[in-house]
Amino acid sequence: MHGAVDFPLLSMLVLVPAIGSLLVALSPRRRPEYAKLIATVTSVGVGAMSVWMLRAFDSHSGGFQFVSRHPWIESWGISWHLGVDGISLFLVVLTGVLFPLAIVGIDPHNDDPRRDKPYFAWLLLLEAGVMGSFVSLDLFLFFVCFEIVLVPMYFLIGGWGYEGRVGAATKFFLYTMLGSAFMLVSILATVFIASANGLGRITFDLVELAEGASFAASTGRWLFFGFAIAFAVKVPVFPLHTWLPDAHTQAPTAGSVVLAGVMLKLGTYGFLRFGLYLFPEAARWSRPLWLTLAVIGIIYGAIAATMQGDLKRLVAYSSVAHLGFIVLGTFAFTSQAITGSVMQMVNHGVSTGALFLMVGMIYERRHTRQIADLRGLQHVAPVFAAAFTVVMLSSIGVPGLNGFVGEYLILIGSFLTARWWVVVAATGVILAALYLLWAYQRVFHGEPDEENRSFPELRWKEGLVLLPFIGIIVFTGIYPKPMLERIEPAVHDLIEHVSDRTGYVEPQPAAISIDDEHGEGE
Amino acid sequence: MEPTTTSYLVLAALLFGIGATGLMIRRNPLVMFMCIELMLNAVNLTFVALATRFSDIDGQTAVFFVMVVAAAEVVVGLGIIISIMRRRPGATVDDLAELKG
Amino acid sequence: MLDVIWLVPALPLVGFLAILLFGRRLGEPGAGYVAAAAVLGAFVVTVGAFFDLLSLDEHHREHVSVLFSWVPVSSLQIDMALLADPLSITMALFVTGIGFLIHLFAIGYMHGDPKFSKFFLYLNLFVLSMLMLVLGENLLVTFLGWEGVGACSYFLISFWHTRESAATAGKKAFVTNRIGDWGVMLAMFLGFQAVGSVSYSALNGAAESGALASSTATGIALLLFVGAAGKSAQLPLYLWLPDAMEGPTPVSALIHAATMVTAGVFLMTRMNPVIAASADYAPQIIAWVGALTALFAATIAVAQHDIKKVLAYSTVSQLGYMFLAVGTGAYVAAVFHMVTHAFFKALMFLGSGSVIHGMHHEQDMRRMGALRTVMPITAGTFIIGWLAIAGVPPFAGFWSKDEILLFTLASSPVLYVIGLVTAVLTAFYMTRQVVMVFFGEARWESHADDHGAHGEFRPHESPPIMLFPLVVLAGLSVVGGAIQLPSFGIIPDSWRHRLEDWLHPVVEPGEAVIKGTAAYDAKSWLALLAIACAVLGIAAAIAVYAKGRAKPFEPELLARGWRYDETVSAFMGGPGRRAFDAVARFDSGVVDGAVTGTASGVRSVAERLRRGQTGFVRNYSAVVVAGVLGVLIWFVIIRGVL
Amino acid sequence: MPEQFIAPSIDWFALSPYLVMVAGALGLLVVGALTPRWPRGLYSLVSALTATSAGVLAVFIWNDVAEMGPGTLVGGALSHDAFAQFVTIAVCAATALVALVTDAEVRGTVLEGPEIHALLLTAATGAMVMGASNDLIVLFLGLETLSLALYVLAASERTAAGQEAGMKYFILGGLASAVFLYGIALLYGGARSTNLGEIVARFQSTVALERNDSLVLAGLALLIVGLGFKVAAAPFHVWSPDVYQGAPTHVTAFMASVGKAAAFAAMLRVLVIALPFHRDDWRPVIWVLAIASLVIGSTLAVVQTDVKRMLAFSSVSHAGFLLVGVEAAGHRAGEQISGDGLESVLVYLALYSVLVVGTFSIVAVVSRHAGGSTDISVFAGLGRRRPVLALALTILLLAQAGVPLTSGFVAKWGVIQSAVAERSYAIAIIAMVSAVIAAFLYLRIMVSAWLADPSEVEPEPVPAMTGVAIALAAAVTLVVGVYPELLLGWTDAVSNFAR
Amino acid sequence: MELIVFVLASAMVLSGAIGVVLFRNPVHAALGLVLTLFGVAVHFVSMEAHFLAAVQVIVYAGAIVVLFLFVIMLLGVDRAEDLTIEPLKLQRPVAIVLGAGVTVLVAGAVVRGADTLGRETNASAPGDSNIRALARSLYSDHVLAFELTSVLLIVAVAGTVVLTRRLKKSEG
Repeated sequence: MHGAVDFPLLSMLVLVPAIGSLLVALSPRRRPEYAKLIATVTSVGVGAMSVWMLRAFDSHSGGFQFVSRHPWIESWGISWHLGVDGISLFLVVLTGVLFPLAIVGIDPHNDDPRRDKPYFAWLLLLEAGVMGSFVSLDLFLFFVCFEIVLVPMYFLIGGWGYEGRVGAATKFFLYTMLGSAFMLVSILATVFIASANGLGRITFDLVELAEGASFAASTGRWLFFGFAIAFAVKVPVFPLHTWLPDAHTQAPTAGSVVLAGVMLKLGTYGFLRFGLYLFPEAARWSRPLWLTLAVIGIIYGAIAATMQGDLKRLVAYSSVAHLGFIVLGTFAFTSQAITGSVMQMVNHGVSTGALFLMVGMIYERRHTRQIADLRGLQHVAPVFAAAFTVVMLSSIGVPGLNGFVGEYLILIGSFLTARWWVVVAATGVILAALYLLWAYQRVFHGEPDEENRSFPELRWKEGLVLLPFIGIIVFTGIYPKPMLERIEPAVHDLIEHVSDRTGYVEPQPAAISIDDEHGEGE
Repeated sequence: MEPTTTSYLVLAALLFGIGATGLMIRRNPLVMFMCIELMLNAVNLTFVALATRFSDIDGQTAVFFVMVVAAAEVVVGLGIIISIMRRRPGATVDDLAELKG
Repeated sequence: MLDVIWLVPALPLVGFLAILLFGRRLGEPGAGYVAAAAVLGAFVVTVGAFFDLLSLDEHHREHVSVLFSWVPVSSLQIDMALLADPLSITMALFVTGIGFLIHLFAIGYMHGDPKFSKFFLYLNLFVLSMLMLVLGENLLVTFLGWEGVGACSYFLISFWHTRESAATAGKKAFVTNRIGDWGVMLAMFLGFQAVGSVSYSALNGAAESGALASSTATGIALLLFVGAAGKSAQLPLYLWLPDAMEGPTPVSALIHAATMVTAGVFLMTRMNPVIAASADYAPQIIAWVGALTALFAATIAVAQHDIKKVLAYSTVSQLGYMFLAVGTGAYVAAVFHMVTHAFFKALMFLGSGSVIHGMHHEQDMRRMGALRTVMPITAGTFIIGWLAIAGVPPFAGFWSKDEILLFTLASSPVLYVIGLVTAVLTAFYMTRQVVMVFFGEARWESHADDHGAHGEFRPHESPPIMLFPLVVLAGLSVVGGAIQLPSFGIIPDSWRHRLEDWLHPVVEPGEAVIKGTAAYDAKSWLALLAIACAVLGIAAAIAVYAKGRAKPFEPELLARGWRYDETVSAFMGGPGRRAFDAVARFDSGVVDGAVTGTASGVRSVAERLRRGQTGFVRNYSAVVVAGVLGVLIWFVIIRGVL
Repeated sequence: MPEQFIAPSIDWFALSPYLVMVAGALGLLVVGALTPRWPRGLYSLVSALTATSAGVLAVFIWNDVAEMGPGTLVGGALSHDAFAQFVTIAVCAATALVALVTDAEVRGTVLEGPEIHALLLTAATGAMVMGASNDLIVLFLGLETLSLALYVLAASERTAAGQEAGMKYFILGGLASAVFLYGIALLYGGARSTNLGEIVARFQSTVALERNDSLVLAGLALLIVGLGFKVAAAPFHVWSPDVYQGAPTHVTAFMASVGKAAAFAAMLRVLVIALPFHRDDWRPVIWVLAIASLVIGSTLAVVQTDVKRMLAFSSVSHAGFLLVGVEAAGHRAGEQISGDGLESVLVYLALYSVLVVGTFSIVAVVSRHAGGSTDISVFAGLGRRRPVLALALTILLLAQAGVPLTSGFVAKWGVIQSAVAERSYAIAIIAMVSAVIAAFLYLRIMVSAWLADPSEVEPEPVPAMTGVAIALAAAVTLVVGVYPELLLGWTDAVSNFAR
Repeated sequence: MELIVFVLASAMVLSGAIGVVLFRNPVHAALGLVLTLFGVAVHFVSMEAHFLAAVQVIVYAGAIVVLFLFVIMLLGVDRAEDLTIEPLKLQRPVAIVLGAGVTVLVAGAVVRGADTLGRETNASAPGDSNIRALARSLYSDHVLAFELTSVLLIVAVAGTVVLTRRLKKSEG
């Protein structure tokens, strides 16, 4: 197993940004350029490590790899337990890749260069927290990371955001913290009840709990809901989403990119890792609720997005819709749907991250995000418009680009178990085209007026930042197999686990004459 | 017929109640302070009555300590009152209500 | 060449990438030549593949080439695979062939456009997508192409995006197509659930072997038809196509006449065993929708003044014929008409493009007339196209339309009558167009001032690079019918039913199915009836527009397309928009209001509680004593006494 | 016929922390009175050293306790157990920090002399006694020592607000003392002793069937009120916002840390250790008090504009959290395996004490620079003026809000954990939700410090000793937050207490 | 006989207490306090707590009340407080209800708990040994408490110094 390498890769992924953050904070105040240098080196290093991990990852195994486990708070049965599997792998890589791009590629635009220092420090701390959330296999550790990310994000929004930043940051902080409040109680209850029912000792270890503990149905449901509230807020699932448009809109560009790119995934990832894995029965039982909320979110988010006058708000609402797909797939309990969900988490991170990046560029040039103030940008900045188009089409879910593969897998997988939900959810693809194209038309098409005539074209540096995004968008759309084959074993194990616990049988499509035409495909 | 311990205790309860009521009614800090003394005396009465009943000297010891505390309290309390009254003569506790909300 | 079938889409891809990377350096006309060469190469490879297939035994005319595993997740295994069989090669042939011609035409047409290279970028991407569509081995690869052509259509319709109308039309096309895509996706899901695969062979195989339940087959068929209706502009989703004429004319010819819009017909043909396995009402719905669309669009075409709008509605109408054919089981006729239609409609679109080019972007037919004098080749080729579409023998359109009508009668007399009426109308409005554009007086002279920017205004014939495709297409429109001649007595046996035989492995039912019906027996008479209808329409139009025997019948209602588009737009802009707005307001008011309401609720409760903190020490003592009382009540009464 | 008088044996070493503190206080008073002015800051340093050495002694005593097991001292008056040492250490730590801060606060005023420090040390002695007391009378005396000193300290700065605070505190404190004392008296009536060990023994030995113990219950009621007042649990918290706001900031810090720690230690002693057999009687009351404190503390904090007042209400909310732990401890009080409730409360107390002293120290620095105002507006732009100070403030406030990787999170986790372990889910959830409400107020202060438009104010000077105190508090907050095992590995023993 | 003493002393206690609450003039209230304190002292005597009775009279009535009066005179706050006006509405009725409630509940508790107090064992506490026993208790079991009172007194001393120290000029 590759996990047996001596190098504590995952610990490094978490600790290096944290240490980097500390170093940035300690860097001399009069030399703000050091701050950026340290931040760049750190984040690029982490990104490189995460990519190296991707290379070393054993794609045939569904279990946890690169596992690292050390005692941490022994009195409470808490350990520093890290590991990745196919479900978290790409989220870790996405985090590793997104942060350097955000740090290197996006200027914080401080009036005072000394303010760069806290900016980079918070970003790195955020990276540490997000990484930690994705790799932790200990409930306490997960909770710590899940919660700690609020702080840097709060300061990033509040300190470097736009007009309504303080209100938005506060709303974001309190809303998500409220969700976590329930999760905290639930985590503890899970641990104690598990210890009483069969496990026999207090441990916060996810794997031990999931494999060793069993809960009475009603208990499990209560516990699950404690977790689910936190995740539902984070995702966000309708109707708990209203913090998101505010936070996204007011956040600085890097904040929006990270928020949409990886932070929302903490919720959807949490559902998979801690909802389905720990409480299969409850997750199965509450399935109709989540499917319904997901579908409402898809339609509702899209409709709300259509009517937004603020470009960033529009993208934010589109996230509500996209994440609805991910939740739908998560609770469909089929290999295709869950694999699609995991993939879509990454896809959404890439494409929405890129969208926010470009909306940020627009704002930086025009100092407005109002659609009504923009016109005819394609005429003056065709390359910029082209890049935007590719990302937009990915977001719409056009085949050949990454967004489609995830969405398709989610829908086709969910169709097996949740047909009528899918029938409604699939209309989301129509609405997605509607709101994005309408916005695109208003912003990019038409004859540019006086103010938009001098809109600068994409600069080299900006293009270099966007290039990885577009590269990933196209590559994954055309050749998703490397990704799918790494995700799938873990998803398979998860569904097996659910089956073991609940007697659920994953529905298989009737395989009529499948051998006829799939000689070479297997 | 001798008074029972209970009658002492009830008397103490009454005294305590009167003291508490006075504390809530009076505005002069000195008088309020006296009301506290009434309550402490109710406690003393209770202690002594119980100690007598139990033939246990600890109750009386407790009274001794209560008295010391009362004395110390008076010293400190009067000190505070004096320092306030020096500044704002004739103030009642109702006048000291700047901190609120 | 079958082994390198991947070259067919690969060449346009190379062209696309070349223009993407070096487009600006290639400039004009380099980019155009690169693009055209790429398509020509693809055509050549396709022709090679065609002969390879032809040399094979009829039952082995199928070649699957798997490029790579595309979406493999447990039971779902979808390959990026190409399928070369008679149907797909037929499609690929005319896609690449006509595509090449249109590329050539466009080199001339787009002359001087600042975004010349970008145009060819999109065109190559379109050809690539279209080839993926037709060559796809499974529904998903087809869907890849399906959406790809949709996206290219969007780019190309809104090519001149600074025009608001062009931008809107592009968006409209995309969104309307997406409604259809919803159906295609659900059809795939249903198919996957039933068969465990989305490949054509699996789905069709299951349908043929009877393993596919009739209800499932019906569902798949109808859902696919929703998609086909979107892509092929059928009722009620047709309304994007007339607007799509905002795009440059070569685009209209290539995408909105010859290739993309026929994708729906192709898909239905491809899935014909599934339709056959479905309940009876499924094909009937298709036939009726097709027939009604044909008639409906024809009536609108009668009253249009825009030269391209007439052709657009005509296209909708002709596509209606093809669905009528699909619905009545005449798949061969559908493909046949698709091919002939591709010839003559591309021809006419290009011809109209040539006219528009010559008229300096004037599109209103009321400002044309007598153009045959200044642009004779355009006029001549256009007239051939006119005869073909009007159904005059021996031009290509006659044969294909006749076959469709034959099948229709075998299926339902009512549909047949609709088909005939449409045929009359078709002849009528096409004649009207030809008369208004090429004959009569030159009405453009009186409007010459409008074109003052050009100085002296005089329509001119187009350059040779634009005329060459016209001539080739005209030739094909003349002889195109030869690929599927009916079994009339005078036609030698070896010439008959070429297409039917060729498509045989893919499309089971041919003329044989209706053998023995009354319609089949009367087919010669029916052909004469069809000719009569064509003549009737032509005569009527000449009488009205050339001779002025009667006042033109062009009611406002028809000119505005039965107000269908307006109604839909009014609905979308009115109640639809209000409903969307209501949702947005609901979100900020109710959903977010609940959140902010909770926050302000806490705050107001706190403000009220705060007043309890009066600052009066006596109040405080009362609170403390009240607490004492409360705690005493608990301990003494509740815990003690009770 | 006089009986032989047997003097109780006195283990001087075990008493050494108290002796050191009292000696320190006396030394300051006497030497300070006899010698001319000491160099600046020396008083503070001496008292901080005194408190520190008392704390260090307590550590050694802890080791003794760990070796020999818990017992009692001086005829059963004091407990000799880890619990007591833990409280002593916490109190000493907080006292040392407050002593450091006090210097800058009183410098240049009439209070510059040694008296303030002597009062701090004696008050801390009272607090230590409360934590260690094994007899209700001793507990009461300790409480009065602490309280009287606090009355004086609250009124020590002769501002109108300070005097008002002193007056209110004194009157209400007197009331509470009387109530508490009456409770002792009634409990004495029910248990025939004021010694905790004897009380436990008595109820343990009495067969509980049909027992009429209304005296005990009434006494218990009054004791809870008295203690509830001292810990500032709603609705007995009414004094605390006014007093916290009016009192000099370093005194507020002292009250919020040492005062609260001592009162909770006393509460644990009385309820969990002395009256475990009445746990079903008192637990529901604690439950109600906990919820009332959580809700009232956090909601009222939200609408305040004065930082000290905010922190006062937040401290009510913290009291609620601590009561959650007490409630949890009540589930299995007196049993062999007693759960983590008591331990979690003590950990919370220790961490909160440090935290709150740090927070108030920063408030002191900022407000003194702003002419004594503690309105939230004076914090505006602190992040620009004094980023390091603002960072420390942020850490401390985040810790108060219970954000992970700070000691506040460890503390909250502990009490919620013990509550959940006893299946008190409702109270745990209410506690967490009210923590979210309370978080708003910490955010408000942070917003003001970092995000408000910087006002054109000179950077405030940070006195060296105050700076040291703040740095220590922040460091403890972070270190314990990241590696709680440092503290937790150590506190297992505290539930092994003297009876 | 003892009953009469009890009744009389109780009357002193209660009337004094009511006097403290109701006398408008603080001097009169102080005198009411003295009356109560004496009444309590009488009770102490009748319960054989002679030492405490003496301390009660000397310390309480003698020293503390004098201190009160002294402060009243010093500050000149002997003006009558107008008890007919109550600025805080509801305060008075609420106070009376609360006071009465607490009284009733505590009294009820002690009455109910009377039978748990055990046999009356008055006989074994002879007057003389009472003081001795008190002393013994004070210096053995309660020696720590006794020492603590000294700390308390330190607080009192230091406290008064702090509270009453004259302000410097600079502080105004």
